[in-house]
Amino acid sequence: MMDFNLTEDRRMLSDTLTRYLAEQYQIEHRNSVAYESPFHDPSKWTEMAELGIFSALANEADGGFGGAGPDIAVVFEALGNALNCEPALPLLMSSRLLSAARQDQATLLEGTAHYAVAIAEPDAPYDLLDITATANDDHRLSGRKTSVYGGNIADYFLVAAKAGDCLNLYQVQAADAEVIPYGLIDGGGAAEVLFDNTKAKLLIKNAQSALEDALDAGIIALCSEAVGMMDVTYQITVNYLKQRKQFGRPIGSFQVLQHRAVDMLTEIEQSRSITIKAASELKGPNASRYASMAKNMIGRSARLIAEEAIQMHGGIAMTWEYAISHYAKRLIMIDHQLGDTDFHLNRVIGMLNTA
Amino acid sequence: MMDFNLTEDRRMLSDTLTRYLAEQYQIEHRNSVAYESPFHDPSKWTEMAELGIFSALANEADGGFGGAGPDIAVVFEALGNALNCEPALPLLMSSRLLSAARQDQATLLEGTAHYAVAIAEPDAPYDLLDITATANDDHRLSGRKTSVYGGNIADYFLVAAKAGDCLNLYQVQAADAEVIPYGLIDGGGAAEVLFDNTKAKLLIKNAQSALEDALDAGIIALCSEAVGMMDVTYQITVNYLKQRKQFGRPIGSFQVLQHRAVDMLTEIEQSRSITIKAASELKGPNASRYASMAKNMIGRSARLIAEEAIQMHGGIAMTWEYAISHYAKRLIMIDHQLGDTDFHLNRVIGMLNTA
Amino acid sequence: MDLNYSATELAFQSEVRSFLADNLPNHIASAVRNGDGLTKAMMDEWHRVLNKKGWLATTWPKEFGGPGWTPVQKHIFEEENCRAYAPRVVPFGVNMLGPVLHKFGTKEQQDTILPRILSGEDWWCQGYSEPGAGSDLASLKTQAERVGDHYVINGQKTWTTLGQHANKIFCLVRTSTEGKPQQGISFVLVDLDTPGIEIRPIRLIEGGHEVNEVFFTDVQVPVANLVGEENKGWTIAKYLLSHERTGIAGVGFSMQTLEEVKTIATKIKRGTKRLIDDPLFAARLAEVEIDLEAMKITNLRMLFRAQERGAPGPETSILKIKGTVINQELRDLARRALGPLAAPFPGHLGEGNILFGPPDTAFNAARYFNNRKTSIFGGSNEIQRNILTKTILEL
Amino acid sequence: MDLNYSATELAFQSEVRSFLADNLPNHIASAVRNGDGLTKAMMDEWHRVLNKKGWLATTWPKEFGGPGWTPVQKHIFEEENCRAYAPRVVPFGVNMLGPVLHKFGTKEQQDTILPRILSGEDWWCQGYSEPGAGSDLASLKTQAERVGDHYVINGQKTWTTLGQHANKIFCLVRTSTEGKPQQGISFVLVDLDTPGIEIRPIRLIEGGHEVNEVFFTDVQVPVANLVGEENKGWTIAKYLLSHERTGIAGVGFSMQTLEEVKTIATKIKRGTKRLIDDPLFAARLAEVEIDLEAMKITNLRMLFRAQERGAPGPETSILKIKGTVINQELRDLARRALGPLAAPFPGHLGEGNILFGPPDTAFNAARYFNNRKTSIFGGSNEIQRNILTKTILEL
Repeated sequence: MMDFNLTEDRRMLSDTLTRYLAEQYQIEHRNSVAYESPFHDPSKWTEMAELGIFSALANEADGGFGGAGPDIAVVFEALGNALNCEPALPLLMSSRLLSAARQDQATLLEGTAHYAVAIAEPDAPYDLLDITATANDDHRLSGRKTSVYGGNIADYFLVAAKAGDCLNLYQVQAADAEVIPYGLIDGGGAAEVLFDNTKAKLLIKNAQSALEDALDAGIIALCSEAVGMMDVTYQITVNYLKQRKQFGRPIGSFQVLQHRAVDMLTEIEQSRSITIKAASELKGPNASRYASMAKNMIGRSARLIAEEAIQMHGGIAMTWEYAISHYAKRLIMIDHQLGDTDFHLNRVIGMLNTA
Repeated sequence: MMDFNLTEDRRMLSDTLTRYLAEQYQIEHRNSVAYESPFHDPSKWTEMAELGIFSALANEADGGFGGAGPDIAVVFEALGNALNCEPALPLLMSSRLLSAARQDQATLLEGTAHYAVAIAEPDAPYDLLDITATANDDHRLSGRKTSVYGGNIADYFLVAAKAGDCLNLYQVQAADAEVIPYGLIDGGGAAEVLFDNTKAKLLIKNAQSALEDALDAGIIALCSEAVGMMDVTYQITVNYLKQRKQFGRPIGSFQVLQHRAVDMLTEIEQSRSITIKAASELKGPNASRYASMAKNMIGRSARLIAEEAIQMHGGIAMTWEYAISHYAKRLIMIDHQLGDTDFHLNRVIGMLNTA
Repeated sequence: MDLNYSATELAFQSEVRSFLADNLPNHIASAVRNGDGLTKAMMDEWHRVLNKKGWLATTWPKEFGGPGWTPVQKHIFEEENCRAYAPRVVPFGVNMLGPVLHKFGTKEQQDTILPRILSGEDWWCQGYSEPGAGSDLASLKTQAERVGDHYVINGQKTWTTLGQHANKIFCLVRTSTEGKPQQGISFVLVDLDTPGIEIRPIRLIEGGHEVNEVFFTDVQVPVANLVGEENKGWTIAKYLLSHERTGIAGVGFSMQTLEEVKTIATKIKRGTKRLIDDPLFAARLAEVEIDLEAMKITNLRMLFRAQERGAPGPETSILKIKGTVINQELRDLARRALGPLAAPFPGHLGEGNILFGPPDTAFNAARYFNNRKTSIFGGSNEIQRNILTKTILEL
Repeated sequence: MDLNYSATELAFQSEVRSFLADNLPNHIASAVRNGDGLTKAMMDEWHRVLNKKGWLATTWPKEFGGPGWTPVQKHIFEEENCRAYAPRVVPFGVNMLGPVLHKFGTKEQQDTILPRILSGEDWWCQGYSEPGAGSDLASLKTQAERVGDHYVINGQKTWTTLGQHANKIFCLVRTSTEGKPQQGISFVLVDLDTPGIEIRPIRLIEGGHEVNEVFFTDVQVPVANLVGEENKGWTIAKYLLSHERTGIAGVGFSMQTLEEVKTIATKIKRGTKRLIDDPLFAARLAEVEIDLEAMKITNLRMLFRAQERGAPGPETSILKIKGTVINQELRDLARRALGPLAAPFPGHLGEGNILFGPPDTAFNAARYFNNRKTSIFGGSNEIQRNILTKTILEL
């Protein structure tokens, strides 16, 4: 039966995480860790693992208690609300890949081992088909992976590379690769990872569909995070409209800003809808199509929300001190992760008549 | 020296035509002829020819006294202001083609013979390269031409058709072709023209560049017409905003409508600019590039102006009785003539790096 | 969270689907599909078919003869109707006056009027808007002066949809000029045969006739035709506006239009290439398709919320705004896909008996123009934004 | 109608072009190109080069040492500067205070202050905005109380661009609270070394430092530092706003950005395909390029009109609105073209000495964020629309 309410379990999960972040990980703390190495807070990471947040991202067979689309959505929406910069996305995607590889992931979900997923390359930013990193017959890897999120603190890399025509998944110990860590303009850390005849372990032969599942799940996470961020950005903006006075009246009394705020609300509702849809389709035959739809729409709406929030605030939102500037950066830069607006529009076009 | 004023000659031409249309061809008269066969007013057509309006579209060598881009712009902007439905576009394009073919065009400019240009086909609506109408060795034509503007009253058709790989221009007597006349949703007349081994006269062998010039000139005419229509549409809308009251105040006092009116004004100014540019480049090496830029922008702005004018008026602009509805129809349907927004955007993309 | 229909709902969906397959006449579905406008005869015919099945008055409570459906059932019914290209039921009697009489009518009004709505004996139309009172309905001026046991009505109504087919009209009229403008308005029922009424057609932008002006000159209406209390008509008007808003997103219509655009773009060629393979056209289409996919869920979420709360909230204005934008964008694509083939005036077609575009597309440009009304009528999108500003943003 | 430069103008263009080729230092042009921000030393250096040539104070009348250029010459000069990636002259002394002193300053103020602006001895900054007075400048609260032959200033200014490099500030202060808010404002010159002034940096969204807060606590300023009449500062503020608006469309900057996007999109690959060959990206780029081509002409038309009338009209607000939209759109394309390569925080780059994207692109995301200011500062685009509403639409 059609039901848009969260299940009791998920509501509790959401409440737990939201409460934890509100008490322990407010925006000031976030900003104090997000832009300096290691670009997150290791002790809070451990606490979040202990709360079971990460276990909610994996299914029971793999030691978790969730792992379905709506579980992912609930966790990442709460993280987005708080603009959290912990590397939960690489954890989620690693979990999906380790599940597919039937590897134990206890240390991952406990938060004691960091995994990062190395797919993108400078000339293959979004499309698996463009990957050129290679593995030889001895499973030694060569190539460069770019923007490996969480790569700055990873113990292991899960690497997509080609052995002949076959796209496989390998595991590499971080110590064996050349890792160039850096911080991101929207907070959090990443790395360039270079392989030069680097030894690796083959995890999955012909990993195309496992990688697609990890990407679909990652996209749902990003879209949910964006919805969480858009909600907060919108609320702060509307509150500002009520309080800020110009020309002797609250700027929220200007009809132009009112209607633009309504348009923000509309796009947020639409973004929430398509994300719900994509989450419900994860693992199904149309998972990638709906994931692409969601990521395309988020690309458009996140930009609208970020730019309008700044414009309607005026100068104050251009400052580092004001939370909106950080939400806006993350909302914009999410388009650079796991495929941008146009990439996903092209994917939807490719699937235009197949659905 | 940079100068955006009209020359004295062109100002007089513009004044003459504007005055004539204001006195002799007001919107009520236009609407009474535009939607019933022959979809224009033959006696006014003759008067306009006598005023020398059409001679301004040809150069001196061909019996006119104009024919440059800005001449075309001046005439069609005035026609657009008045939403005139006389077949001046086919006349202009025919004149360009007859000039290229070194044919006498006295009867054309005098308004005594009607020519129509038959280029588009059902599967080749915009691109010369797609044309499939054929001519055999005896210059007999076969094929179907669609949306031949002014074709309903034409004495002659100037037809683009292929002889082998070569795109030629032919002249056909209307009586020799099958002509299916009809009126257009935005007023004025056209025809489907069918050729079946129809006898024709070869005017230009390898007519690609002559056809491109005729199309470029036609595009400048359409863009100028659109600018003229947008000006009037905008003025009527702003006046309505001042007069119409809702909730006890003029609707023009609502900031949302004010800002949207400003955006209309901005796009009209931009459209005027790109049309001036295209007109000044006609016959030059970049003529087609700037014509395409202008037609693309007009496609976007004309839709914005038409839709916003209707929306800001409300129901009244949805009625046949109110002039805006007719301006809006023509503004929208101009996108269906000589290449639409996307067609011309694609052409600009094709020339992206060549300019 | 579960986006799927229950087994019962799925069974209902099948039932509706086979009913439509068996009972929707082809000539009617085809008129809906090609946009050529339905005749009065077709509308009457479909009205009778639905009434016979008991599925005409889907918004009516069971005690008045409604089927007693849940909001989800109503949604499924609408969805299936759109899928089958069934006509929309003419709403003025069944979906507007009906619910008003249920709530505000006297027993006698209910007993005499409701059956005639169901049977189709009466065709009602709506007299709300006036030339000077569109979005600002409360400023209406049509006057009803009480003289004995009659009101004498003078004034003018406009935008009266399908009034040319109607024999009855319900009107908002001014019975008092005291207090706020909203306070002196009454809701009365008028027989269109009453002397002093003149109906004049309004020709619309695309040339069609679907709305009218209605002029009242000393029209005598029995006081018994008042619905609810005198001077309390505004309450009824507001009730009607908020009462029945499922379907306001027009998701079904947009799905029809999306299919239409895909069909056209597959058939129309630019040279040897199908239009749908043009990257720019495909991108525009895919973007609206994504918006529509989202709107399906937004629509269901609002429906679900309405079901939980028992009434739709002001968020339904979002459905109106975005729903019309999506449909208008699709209508734009349908028109532009046809290129020059969209140019003929439909009234002039057929003269040479030649097919101008793919089948069922002759009215595409006309439909684009006609469809601009959807963001104006029923509370313009600007009014909807004002409503959201007050109710949700609280600005 | 003639869109071409005259022979004289073309000769001038060549002169400017070769001057720039010979005198613009590479390290400065390259800092402009890659968006890494100019150092104070670079700005000073370029200031001196221009002043030596007599081309620093292009907006000044000849009698004050300006070159006496026509509007078209000024336009050509700006165009060529952009083409060569010359820095924009820091405007506060040369292009803002200078013209104010020409019109409102005493002979003594002109004689002492103007030469020090040209020489670069004084670096002026602007004290207009306050935390509570942004777009609504007239509501400013910083107070200047007259005590003997001094004003005592208390209050706070904000958004003071490059104030960290300045030794002087011109301020709008409140000298009276009577009458309309505009009436009690005065324009005063303040030495930043005066006791009681504190400058604090504001860190911007992308991490950079270009604006400041300036706090005034019992700051004593000689009455001789008043420009114009007391309580008539609003006239000066308005004069400044309307005085010099060529270049407001930012056409030159947008042309730089367009070239940048084309370069990136040619170098960046998606698989084996260049990004510029992706139809959707190319379409977005072409659309902005068309808008920019139109803006070039719109800009010239307004310039021509200003030249004919002797002053720019309110239509220049169109240049501000559309000019910033175009440039922001191009900055968006530059950023998104880089894909994941745009993600690093520029401050963290170079740690591993690896090139992240094509040359000169490291700051692309930062520039996109920083550039959002252009539609806010200098009269937000909303304020510009309000101005056009009043002046052109007369609504």
